[in-house]
Amino acid sequence: MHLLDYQRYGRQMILDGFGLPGQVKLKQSSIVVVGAGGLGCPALQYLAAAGVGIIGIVDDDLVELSNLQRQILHSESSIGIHKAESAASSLGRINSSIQVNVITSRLTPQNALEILGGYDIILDCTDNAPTRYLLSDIAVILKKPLVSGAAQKYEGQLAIYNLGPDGPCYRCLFPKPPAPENAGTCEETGILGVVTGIIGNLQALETIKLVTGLHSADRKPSMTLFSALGSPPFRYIKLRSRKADCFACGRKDFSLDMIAETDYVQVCGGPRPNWIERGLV
Amino acid sequence: MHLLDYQRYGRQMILDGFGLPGQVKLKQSSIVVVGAGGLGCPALQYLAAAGVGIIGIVDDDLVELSNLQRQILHSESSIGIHKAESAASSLGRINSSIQVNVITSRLTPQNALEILGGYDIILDCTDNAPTRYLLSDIAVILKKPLVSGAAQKYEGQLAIYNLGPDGPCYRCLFPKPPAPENAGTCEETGILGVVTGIIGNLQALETIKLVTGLHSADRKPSMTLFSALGSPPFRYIKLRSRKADCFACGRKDFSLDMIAETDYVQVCGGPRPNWIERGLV
Amino acid sequence: MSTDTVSLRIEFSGGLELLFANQRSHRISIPAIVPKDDGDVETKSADITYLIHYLRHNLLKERPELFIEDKTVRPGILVLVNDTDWELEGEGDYVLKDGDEIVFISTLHGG
Amino acid sequence: MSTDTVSLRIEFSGGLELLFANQRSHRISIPAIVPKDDGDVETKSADITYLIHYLRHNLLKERPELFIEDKTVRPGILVLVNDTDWELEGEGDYVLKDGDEIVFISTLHGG
Ligand SMILES: [Zn+2]
Ligand SMILES: [Zn+2]
Repeated sequence: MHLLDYQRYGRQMILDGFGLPGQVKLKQSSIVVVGAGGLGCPALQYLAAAGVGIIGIVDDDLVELSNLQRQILHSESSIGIHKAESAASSLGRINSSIQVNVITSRLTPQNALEILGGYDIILDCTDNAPTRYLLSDIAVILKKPLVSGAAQKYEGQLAIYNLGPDGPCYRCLFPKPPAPENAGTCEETGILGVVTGIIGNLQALETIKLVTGLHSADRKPSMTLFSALGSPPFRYIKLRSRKADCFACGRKDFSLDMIAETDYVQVCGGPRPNWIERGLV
Repeated sequence: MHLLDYQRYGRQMILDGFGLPGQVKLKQSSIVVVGAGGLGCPALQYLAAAGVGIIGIVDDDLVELSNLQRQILHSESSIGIHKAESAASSLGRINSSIQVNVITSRLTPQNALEILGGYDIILDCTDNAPTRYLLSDIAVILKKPLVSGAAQKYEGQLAIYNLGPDGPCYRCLFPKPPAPENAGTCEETGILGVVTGIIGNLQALETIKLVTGLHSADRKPSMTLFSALGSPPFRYIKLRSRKADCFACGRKDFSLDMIAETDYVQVCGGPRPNWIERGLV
Repeated sequence: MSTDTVSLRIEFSGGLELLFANQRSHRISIPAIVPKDDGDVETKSADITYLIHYLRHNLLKERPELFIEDKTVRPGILVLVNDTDWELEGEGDYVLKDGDEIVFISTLHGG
Repeated sequence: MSTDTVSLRIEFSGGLELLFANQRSHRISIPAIVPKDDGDVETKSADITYLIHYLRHNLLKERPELFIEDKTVRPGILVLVNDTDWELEGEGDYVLKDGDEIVFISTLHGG
């Protein structure tokens, strides 16, 4: 560690249970964040600020004006450029001493293993069901934990899938994707920006806890539910363990070839909703 | 509203209970954030992204390297400049259509009424007990809600003080400051950066709910406790109502002159801890 | 506490509330003993399988295909019995008790 | 449940745990009937005022002035009875019941 690192990270290094070992673990860790949108932006900024050594950012989208309401690493001047590029340059301003890898390809069953293979932990910050299934299957194959966040309207959900020998994968809970016409993933639904902020922050926290060993090993599988208007807003549910008969994590020989291609393909028809018209109504 | 605003804010404007009226209320609101540090940075970015019309940033500190571990609006290139300036320029990148007021004076009993008087809601994102008492007393005098966050080590606290006719002020709960030698506010304690992120985000959320009318009016006074390592991490406690005999909000004629000056003065002896030495130990 | 009905708190979230008159929280009472199958003379204690059937016919306002598929909840819906994944409680065979809270959440995909 | 002792869950947070062997959660049993004042012959049911006294003499490891002042908790400490501000429950006069959870939190000042 450089002398400047002690100054930069001193406030967390003096924490009980963190210390120099925690900081070294962060520095030696490599984390990939899939999706540099509402969830990815806040997760990325706290992972970078905390000193994660290598951060991968995977997103093939371009920044649009409608993103700026919540995707706080992007700026007006980055409209039109790749989100992964824009996010990386914001991280560079916060912490130039870490390595940031920019991946602007769309994640597919063909390239996902190669793109994600080198990282210790995968963050699911995506916005559609097919990519969520693909990430879960990849995490199973790579035997890596998947810190999964999701947000919609006033609500959010958080879970760590495929954690340890007993943690369920996404398919243990949801064996197959909903029919595309029922998924509601194509049509853009409303979202209160700060809800993605809260879930993205919690994803960063859980990731930091996993890396530094602060995540208690005897924690049972659980999911956090958040409702911005709820009372109480946070709620915790106890999840099933890994299922022996899970189509993905229940097989030793599991590979992506076994999955119907439709699981990974988003079928979207028609144009995006016209926000201007809707707003004016 | 401009056409571009519909595009920028469309994703929140289509939310139930938000809509065009919610967006207009945000645009017409003025919010002041005291402290552009660990709590202020995340709160500010989501308030700006959501379209709060006027944002005041009060902070007399300069950006230091040790801040960057969590104060995510500041960058390596802003080390040495005022935090309020640095934060304002980051907000300008996210949303140039809002007005940001920069106040780099230290908040004192002499200038606080004038500095904070023009805003609808005050966010307490400060890092010391005396300023917390000053802000509470000012909020009582101005009859404005105080969205108060605090964070230390792995823990955070969140409460809205002085809300409505019945909500307690900070002095209703804590009539007088702890003795300076017991407050632990001078010595810089450890802090996990993302804990300030989570509390700052929740402050932004509560503020947005207050402005847009999403905050349920019949909610009883409460405090949210957060522990990053706790299980469950969030916990809600029911607070007393406003106290008739409160030294501040219990008096019609309350003014800052009635408060002992020592309530507002931080007595700190000695130099800051030497993080480098500590880290190297 | 009556022996012939079971009182339940039902909650919908993750967008499912839209199918139920946009109301997240419901209190209902259902019979404690119900037919094994629609129109059957054999009976059983009311379980979650029956509850799903009951909700579909009594509380659901629109688009049943977004709630039900093959006599159970459609893929992507998680059922909770007092904050525990129903898979740990016997899934559809879980026999409902007075005062139980049953939550139906739709998994969210957005970010 | 015994009639002569009261079992309690005690929790410290916001830094107070440092005074109590850096342990946040404690389970203790205290007498149900205690002297009104130290060494007094008159008795009362164990209340929070007694609990504070008990904790100071039995659980506290260091720097009592950071926990106690004038026979109550020092300014800046909030006491919770089963997640409710003790002010709503009678403060020090609240009579402890078997199974109560009493939390002592120090208000945080950092940001
Ligand atoms: Zn599985
Ligand atoms: Zn008061």
